[in-house]
Amino acid sequence: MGMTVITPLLYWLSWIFLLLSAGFFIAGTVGMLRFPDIYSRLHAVTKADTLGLGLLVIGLSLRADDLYSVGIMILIWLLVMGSGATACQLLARYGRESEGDTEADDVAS
Amino acid sequence: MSLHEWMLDGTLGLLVLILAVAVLHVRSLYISIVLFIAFGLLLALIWARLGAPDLALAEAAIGAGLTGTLLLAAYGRVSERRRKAEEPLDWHAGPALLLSLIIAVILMRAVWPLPDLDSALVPAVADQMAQSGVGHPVTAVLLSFRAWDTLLELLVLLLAFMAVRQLLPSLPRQPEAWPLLQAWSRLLAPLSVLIGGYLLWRGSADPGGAFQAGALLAAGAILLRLTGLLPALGWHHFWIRALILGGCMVFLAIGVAGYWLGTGFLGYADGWAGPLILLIEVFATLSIATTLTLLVIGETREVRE
Amino acid sequence: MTAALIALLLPLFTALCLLLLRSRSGVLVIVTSLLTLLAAAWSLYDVTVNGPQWLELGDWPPPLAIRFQLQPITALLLVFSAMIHLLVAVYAAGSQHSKTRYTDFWPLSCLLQGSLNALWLSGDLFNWYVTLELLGLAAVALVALSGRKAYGPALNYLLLSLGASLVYLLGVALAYGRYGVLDISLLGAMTEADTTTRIAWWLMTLGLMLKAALWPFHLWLPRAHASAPTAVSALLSALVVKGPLFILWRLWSEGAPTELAVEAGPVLAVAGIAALILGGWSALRTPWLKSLVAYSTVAQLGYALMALGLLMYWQLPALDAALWLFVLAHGLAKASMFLAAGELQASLGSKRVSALRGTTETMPVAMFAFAVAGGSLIGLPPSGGFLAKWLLLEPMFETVNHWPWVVGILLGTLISAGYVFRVVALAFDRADPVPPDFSPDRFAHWLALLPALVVWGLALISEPLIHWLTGVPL
Amino acid sequence: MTQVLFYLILGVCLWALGLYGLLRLKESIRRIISVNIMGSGVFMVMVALAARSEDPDPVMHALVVTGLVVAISATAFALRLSVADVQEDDQ
Repeated sequence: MGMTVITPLLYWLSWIFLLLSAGFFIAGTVGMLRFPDIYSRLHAVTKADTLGLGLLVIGLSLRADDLYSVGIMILIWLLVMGSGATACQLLARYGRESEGDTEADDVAS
Repeated sequence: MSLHEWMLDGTLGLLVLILAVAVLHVRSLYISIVLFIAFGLLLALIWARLGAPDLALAEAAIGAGLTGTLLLAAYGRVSERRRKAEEPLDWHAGPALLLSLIIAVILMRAVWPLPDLDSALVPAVADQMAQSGVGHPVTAVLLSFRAWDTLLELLVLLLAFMAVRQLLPSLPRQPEAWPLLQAWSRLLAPLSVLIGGYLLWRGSADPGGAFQAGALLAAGAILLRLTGLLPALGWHHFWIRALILGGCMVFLAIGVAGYWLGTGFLGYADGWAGPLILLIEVFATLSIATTLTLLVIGETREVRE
Repeated sequence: MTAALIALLLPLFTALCLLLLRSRSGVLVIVTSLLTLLAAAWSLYDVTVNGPQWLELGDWPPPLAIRFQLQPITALLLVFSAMIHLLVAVYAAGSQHSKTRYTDFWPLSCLLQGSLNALWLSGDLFNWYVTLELLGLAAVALVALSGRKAYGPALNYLLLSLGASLVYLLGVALAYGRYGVLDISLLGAMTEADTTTRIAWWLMTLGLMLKAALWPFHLWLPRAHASAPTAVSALLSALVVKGPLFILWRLWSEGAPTELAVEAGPVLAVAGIAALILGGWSALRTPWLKSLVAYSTVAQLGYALMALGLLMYWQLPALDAALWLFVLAHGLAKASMFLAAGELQASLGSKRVSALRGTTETMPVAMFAFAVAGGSLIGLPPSGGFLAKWLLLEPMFETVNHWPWVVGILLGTLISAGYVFRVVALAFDRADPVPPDFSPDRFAHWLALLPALVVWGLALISEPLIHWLTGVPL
Repeated sequence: MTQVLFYLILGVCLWALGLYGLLRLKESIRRIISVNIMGSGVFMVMVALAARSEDPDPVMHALVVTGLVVAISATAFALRLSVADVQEDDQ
């Protein structure tokens, strides 16, 4: 009896999460395309990656058949967060270094 | 087919086509390369959509990942002047464009009747699966039914490596590895070994196998080498040569042994097929991983003799 | 079959061992080539006595397995490639001017031989794709041995070769989609003349024509062959371009429905005549010696293409003999010519044809080799080239309205006589000879003469040879 | 029109596009990318053909795996050759 109530509830709940995640992905992409400098762009992209993907994982977990697939999805999320953070840091650092170059050039000239 | 399946296929197809046009058309070579990597990842999705998980894995690892790395590495070595002189594809080229369009239309005519036909090899594979020694049909085709193709393909890889090696070494400037990247590679590299091993092991029953595993291992090794956590690898180490050549050698030796023992060239004796295939796959994986690693990062110490 | 298998695997094993031990030993390769030649000769004997044989790899039943097929022609080609390979290996190890002695030439050339033998033995459309790639990569790697000046032509060759492979592969995919098998003999029993088949066969043909540098897809060949080291040029011209030609022949004579073959035949034959005339014309005009020899390959392949086209058009199996005699005669003559040209050019220190003035006096043996090989290319009796041409002309004399083909052959012969005599006439101009920079390498000159003499020697055994070629079921 | 036909046609289009790029482009890295797009087109035709039967055709899948490895080998060689060639131009 309880299952019949909970299953559609979970289903609709998962829709909310999925839509939210889609919203973050779209916002992140728009941000990456429209923001002026490298740092704000990175900010937009990483938001989309971590939060968007996290909401997606929650949404899909709600309709998953077993715990095994939920575990796999969480692992994927962790991996993407880790590599996203690393890549973001590398890019920001590269951005600062190349900025530093141009500043040095300005001083020299 | 239902509407939302069509929407998925249509979107994927359209995206792939747009990306391919953009790759050829976009002005900057760098953006072209990045778009090409995205193109490869989309292809991997399409392979999965068409029921080919083995190919999706291989495409993501080899087609998009390693090819992308190679392209970026090549881009890094091209001089600034040459980058400036990039010329994209212009659409004013009347005759060539017309020719390609005509060819495409003729080819569409050729593929039109194909979806309704069938292959004689599908039932043949199903018939012989029990004797192949493995449970996954793609692995059975690669290592039993058409093992000769696979052996030659390992030779192709070896040949490409030899060919690259004899060109004068062109070393990219190795930037100092950043601590965060080093830390992350320390975490990722064991993971890639683990997943590679898993793919290899699983390949006998499920999608996966030597090529996918080899590509993953290579990715881990490349990451470690780029962050300076792995010593320089070179052809002058005997064990590197043994690793690279091992795949072909073990494969050939087992093939010849089969002929000697009367089970046919590249045939396996009854009951031995499973273990022998696993043995070949292990050596092939190591060989593929080492070769791909050296293809990407190149040799660091050897000078031309 | 065992002998053929040995001839296939021996070079591959040698290449792997050379690489593992980092050895650059020419002696080992020469010994291997000799053993391979013996094994190939044994398989030729075997197939003549016992008839054609099949080997299902891995003992799987036919539609599934890749099959090796040992036919008389296959065995003959095994012997032929082992012979050329042995000769080139001896040259590369022995000549003073060979720049390949301390390079990766040895393992690469072994891999080249192995992949070529794999191609002769195979009969599977996709397996041919892999062997073609192997052959192409080995060939490009060998061209690049020349150093930086060869990188441009090598890259061009590689890209065209890759594109050609993909044209071929699309044809294979269509053929598989239509019939569901990949074995050429099985396909031969199933094929019908419908649109898909026609397009598939033409795609494969175009890809192979590009790979074999058949006219009008020959533009990459002269640069690549001319910029390679001498030993490599000889291997490429004598052997590598014959691989795709072999597949083309099997594809049309065994795999295609008769109707399609009759339809496609004239196109190929006309392309052959065009190759003869235009390739010959370029050879007449070029100022560079090696380019001249390379363009002559383009022209001579025209004969083979013409024989193939007419064989398809008239459905005359007798022309098989003409086709393969051309291939053998051309391979031997071209090996001789390239070795002689390489030696002359290295001794004279100039790559120009004009530098050859008076070489009959300074380097008579090398020049003699060049002239003798040229004689066979022209088709002077009683050389191997003459025999092949005679076999090609024979069916044309029987019917009056075949005269356009005869005119084409005649024109081609005139032009090849033109470019050979252009060189020979200069060489006899002894009034003011160009002195060589180095002392000529006598051993290499005699070596270059050897295959040219063998071509002329073919005439001595012409009767049984033709009988065998036309008599055995191919 | 079925899914198989859709991807067959898409594959053919990609192949023709790659061919066009190979014929028209001059910059060597771009030409190498064109060849790879051409290859992807052939692979798509092959994978679509494999999807005709209920269980996908393992032979075609295996052939495409082989094709992918051949493609990356050739690409690696071509790229290194083009870089070496370019470096020579610069000097």
